[in-house]
Amino acid sequence: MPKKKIAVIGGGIAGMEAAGQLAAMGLEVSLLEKGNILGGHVANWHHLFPDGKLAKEIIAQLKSGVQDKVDIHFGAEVYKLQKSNNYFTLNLTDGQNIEADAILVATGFDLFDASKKEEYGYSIYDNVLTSADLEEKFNSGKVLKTSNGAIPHKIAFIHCVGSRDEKVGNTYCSKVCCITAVKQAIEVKKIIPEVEVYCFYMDLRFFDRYFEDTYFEAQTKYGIQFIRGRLSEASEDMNGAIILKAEDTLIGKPLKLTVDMVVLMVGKVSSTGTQELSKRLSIQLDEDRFIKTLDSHTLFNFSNKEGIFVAGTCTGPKTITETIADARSAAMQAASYLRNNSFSENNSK
Amino acid sequence: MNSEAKKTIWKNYQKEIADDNYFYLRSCVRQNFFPGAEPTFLRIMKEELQKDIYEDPGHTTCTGIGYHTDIVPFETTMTIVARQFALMTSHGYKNLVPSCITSFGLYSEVIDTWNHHPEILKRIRQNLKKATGREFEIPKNLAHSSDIIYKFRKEIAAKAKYKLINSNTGEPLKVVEHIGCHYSKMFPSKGVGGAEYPYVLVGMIESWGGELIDYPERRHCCGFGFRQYLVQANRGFTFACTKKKFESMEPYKPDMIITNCPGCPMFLDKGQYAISELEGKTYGQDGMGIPVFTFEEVAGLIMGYDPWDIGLQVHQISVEPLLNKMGINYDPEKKYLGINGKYLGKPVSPNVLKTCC
Amino acid sequence: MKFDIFVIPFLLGLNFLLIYIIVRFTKWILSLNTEEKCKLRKYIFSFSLFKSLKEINQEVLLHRKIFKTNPLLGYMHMSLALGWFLLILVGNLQVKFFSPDPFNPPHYPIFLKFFEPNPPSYPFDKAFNFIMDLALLIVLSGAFLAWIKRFNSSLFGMKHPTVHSRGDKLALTALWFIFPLRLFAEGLSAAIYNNGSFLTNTMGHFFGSILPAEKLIYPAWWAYSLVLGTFFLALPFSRYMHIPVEPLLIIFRNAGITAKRKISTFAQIEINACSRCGICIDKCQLSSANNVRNIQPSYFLRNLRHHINDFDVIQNCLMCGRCNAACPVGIDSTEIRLAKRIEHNGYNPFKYDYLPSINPYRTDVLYFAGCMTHLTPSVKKSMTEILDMSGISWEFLDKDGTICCGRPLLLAGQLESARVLIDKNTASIKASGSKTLVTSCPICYKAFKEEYNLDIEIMHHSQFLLRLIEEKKISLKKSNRTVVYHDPCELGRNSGIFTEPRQVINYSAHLLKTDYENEKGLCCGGSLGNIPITNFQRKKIASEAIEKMGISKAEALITGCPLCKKTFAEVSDKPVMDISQLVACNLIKPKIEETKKATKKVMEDGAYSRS
Amino acid sequence: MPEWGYKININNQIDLDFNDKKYLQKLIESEPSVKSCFACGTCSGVCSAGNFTQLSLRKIIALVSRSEIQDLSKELSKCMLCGKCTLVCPRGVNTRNFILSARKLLNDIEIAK
Repeated sequence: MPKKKIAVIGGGIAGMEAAGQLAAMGLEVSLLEKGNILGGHVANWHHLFPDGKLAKEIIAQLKSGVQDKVDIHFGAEVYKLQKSNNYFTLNLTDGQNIEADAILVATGFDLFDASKKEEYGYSIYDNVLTSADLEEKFNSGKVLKTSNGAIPHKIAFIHCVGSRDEKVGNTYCSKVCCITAVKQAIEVKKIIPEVEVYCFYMDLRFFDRYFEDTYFEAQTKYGIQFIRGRLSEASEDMNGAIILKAEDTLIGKPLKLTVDMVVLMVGKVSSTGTQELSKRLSIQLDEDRFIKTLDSHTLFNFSNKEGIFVAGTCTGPKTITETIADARSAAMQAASYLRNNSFSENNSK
Repeated sequence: MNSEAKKTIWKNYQKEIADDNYFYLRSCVRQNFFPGAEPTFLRIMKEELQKDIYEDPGHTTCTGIGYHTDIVPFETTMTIVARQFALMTSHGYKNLVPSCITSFGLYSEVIDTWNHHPEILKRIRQNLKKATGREFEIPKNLAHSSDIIYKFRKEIAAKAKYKLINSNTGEPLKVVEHIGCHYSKMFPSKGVGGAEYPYVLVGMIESWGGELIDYPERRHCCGFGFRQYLVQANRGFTFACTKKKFESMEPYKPDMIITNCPGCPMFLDKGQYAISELEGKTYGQDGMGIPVFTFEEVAGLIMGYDPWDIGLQVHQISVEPLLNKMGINYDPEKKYLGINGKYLGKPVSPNVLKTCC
Repeated sequence: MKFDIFVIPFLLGLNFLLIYIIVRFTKWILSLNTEEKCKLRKYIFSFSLFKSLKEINQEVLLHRKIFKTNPLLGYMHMSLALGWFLLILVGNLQVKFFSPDPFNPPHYPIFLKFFEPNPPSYPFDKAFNFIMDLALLIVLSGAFLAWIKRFNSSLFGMKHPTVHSRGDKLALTALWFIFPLRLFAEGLSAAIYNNGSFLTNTMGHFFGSILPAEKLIYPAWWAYSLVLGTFFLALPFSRYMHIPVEPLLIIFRNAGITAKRKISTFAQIEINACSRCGICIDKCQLSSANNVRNIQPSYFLRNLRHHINDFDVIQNCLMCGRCNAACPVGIDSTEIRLAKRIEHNGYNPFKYDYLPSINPYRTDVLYFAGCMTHLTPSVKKSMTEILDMSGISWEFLDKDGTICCGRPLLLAGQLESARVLIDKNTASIKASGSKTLVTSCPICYKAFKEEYNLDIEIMHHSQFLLRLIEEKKISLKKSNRTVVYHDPCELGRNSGIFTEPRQVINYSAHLLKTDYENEKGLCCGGSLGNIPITNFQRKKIASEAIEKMGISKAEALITGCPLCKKTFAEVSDKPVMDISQLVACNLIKPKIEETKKATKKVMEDGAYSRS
Repeated sequence: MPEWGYKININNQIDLDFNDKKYLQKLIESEPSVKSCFACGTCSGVCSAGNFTQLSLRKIIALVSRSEIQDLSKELSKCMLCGKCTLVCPRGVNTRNFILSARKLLNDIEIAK
């Protein structure tokens, strides 16, 4: 009997992990990545919460799982899909066609476009960055400087940018921003010990293991200031410093603070990749534009289409740990489906 | 500041502005406190741009002030607005051009309400019919008079005798623009450039040779806020706001302020007097304050109209230093002579604020 | 002739010392306020003065209390004090016996063997010599032990002896040399004149056999005189000032003079009476659990004596009073500490003008739970249940919110602020017209007892529960649960209530003994007395206390203080119960109709008291 | 100054650019545990004084951490130091010492003036 085939769409950490696991289970896996590197967003990150492990180590680890075990296509996007009795044919933008018995979608998330929050002045004020921009600076290994080349004395981190905000149509929590903010705040403190760091938050959500400890350390060891209040508006002064206005909701007064640098903790939104693919594969999205799973407790790796499985942040914000776990479970589900096509009939109907 | 990126943002907020056949509605505040402004606007429209613009002597207040101070109920307001529309309709016009920002905001609000609640529109039509026997159409195009000037800013620039340039140094004048809150804060899509980076005045400034000043409190209200100023006990808030704006713009050393709302220039102009009397603080050069203009006055100035014909003598802050900067020649003697050449009398000069002559 | 040049150092030292002491004592006595003065006058001319003399003899000479802490340590102190005292006393008597003239210079008996190497025989001369040698031997043994103690204090049951200042070390060394040198000098004189008794004589012959006695004897007398002089000169500025001051302290204390709330004369005397023996250091749980060893009375009082105002030292104390209980001199250092705190923190007192005036219903028994008790609802619930069942008429004064008793403020030195709260509470308590005030919080209890003057009966709930039991208002079934009782500092040591809680427990459970009963009771660490202590330090103290009391062998830990209860609960793996809980869960519930009756009675009383 | 029946209102916003951070620093030195406050408000909830008046230690700590000392003295003077808050604080903040140190600091500032 010939090897069963499966196509994994998306070369982020979910896709890599899933592909690796599937290959290990003796399936013929092709991994489709529209870009030209593997690792997705994690590849752009410098180090990771809560332990400060280097992102590239994770990537390397996952790579070893797919290298020469999986048939990897770069610059490959699916533009058409045909299905004939439990058998898929994917037409790729690079002209190739791929045949598969099942598909695993791992098209991940996009970072919220901060310029949509006009009042925060991203892309207008030079000293307003996003969390991703800051990671890039960490990666560059250069000293952290403001647009006019000075060492910043005050930095503010703004939580929930593009999350929990019906004005931009994202009412959900992106899960990782609180802890990322604290992680980055600590990192900044390590680079510039004398810098004053402020975090503007609505709620602090440190739900996972070690997160609370990181928060405690940020308070006690690094003296990072937490201000409970959502940034109302930002404006720039003559010297390019940013004037922040918020309500200090613990005191019940409006608050003004001028900082040399603002970091917007941009949330996760359903990736354009996910949304386009959902059209072509005609799989269902939920109101939050992430892929709708058959059931959020047990069947969270099943799309509404038989033979199409989902893994990672294409079904909503997740931490790296959760993503990896989700990818493994998806791989397992897909494998058992391929071993016996009846599986999904029992469950997904 | 990345001004290129900024343009891309305001470009998202474009509105349709009719290019002729306007029905004009005056502003209570503007015609009283800046009497030269509206005639100047009409003159530019008719003489310089050869536009068909009509105003009906029978039009009234929009009740905006009453409405925003909780005196006039919305039902009444809508009916009175309907009457204004009826006048427009009766003269066969479809493009409404109010001179007042609050009216503009109020009309937008009323129209928006009607769009959401046809039943209210129906009731208002009945009210008006019963009360006055009139009928009306909702304007096809609603644009504030500053939108019109913005639309034809380049034409005006082409005909202009002067530019917003310091004739001595050749440097562009540093201009602060102030947008009335009701222009686009309620309905960002109804204003050129939206609420965060409104462009309607910036457009004029740039095409007339000036340089925009983007200062931290740019978006902040002038302080009028109806309830604030009109209740004596609240006036402290008004001038706290005004002061906040001036404190914030002061370090940029602006040469002038342009506004598109009738109330704002009043509070930015006379507010400087109030602050100087209450706290002894003045802004601008040699304690003379920062001159404040309506956009019509500025348009008139660069067209080379006589400063006293466009009513600059009634400003609290002396405009002469700016006129000199722009190299506009004027006759100081005529400052306090009325249209008919009769002497109007000279205002008492304030205790702190310096005025010229 | 009765003089030689070498006695001059001794004479200088002695005279200086005597003058210093006289001046100092007169100063102190004069600085007493009139009330204290007449107290003192009354006392001195009363028979009870003999009590003081007895105490002086027991504590200053025999060091009874130190014997209690550790026999060897006790003997060391006793031998030094008693032995030296005998040397002086017997020495003078001896002179009286053979020297005709009534007046002898002070140095004469001390250096007798120099002036009278072989005196004509006189009555009891053998006996005298023998006693003198015996006394010397006793002192020497003490000095020897003192010397050993420097190297190994643990032999004397002391883990952390005081680390002494330079001045103290000098005086100490002088003290060590006095008696060996006396032995040496007298020995040599025995070697030459074959005088002395069993000790000096034998040692003398030994010295003579190995040393040129004639050459050395005169320098030896010089040396002896010199060290004596040095010691006397150093004494007033060293810890040895306690030798003259302690008797004075005893008399003052028995005369009823105290150091209430301020650094008064009495406090000054206490400060000078501290011998820095260091017994307090090991008793202090900050030392044993957290290695804090700069705040104990030994150091705290030394600071004060040298006018060092170290605020951290003053603040960092549990005020549990274990040091006072152990102090051989009986110094109340917590009171002095409180006085210092008041000096420091007494500024601009709080007004509390927001406090309402509470007018409770008129009732016989008023129950005041206290702030902390509101954090232990189990105690509130138990007390309510018991009091209701007992059928007495009672009111819950601070049911909806407590006005703090004021003691926490007092402990922080905010005396004036505390007064405001005290007045507030006094008003509402008086308004209730009740005869008995019952509180569940020992801190409040101590406050009510000492800071308030409510002319009504004030009881801790353990006392009141005992009364209810004895008056058969409630009856308990004895469970066979084994428990350990923890004496709350404020209730036990600081208010002297030890027996009632234990009796109550005995009615309802089996009480196990621990090594830390009554006066010896440990602090839970939760004390409000210590301001800067960290949460971590508190926990360590609590765990150590649990460990020491050996809770493991019991089924539950019983205490009478909500603060202790909460503090222990954090670290104990055995249940921690308040005495009232124990009672409540062993109550024998009356039959329904009786309950009805009881409640009816309450209602009636209520109705009565409300009208 | 003219009598117009009103004055220009003073700004009631917390101006962190203006506020003097040295007070916060001093207090943190005297009671470091206050840094770990996460504003849960348990202290304010149990507060004995809080039964009778508006008093929130949570708010006081927030005020201090913003160096907003002007409103502080009044707030602090309501505390009875009973220590319930110390007993319930989930982050082990030594609230009594914090309050006393804060009071001492304010008093010193008063004296300095």
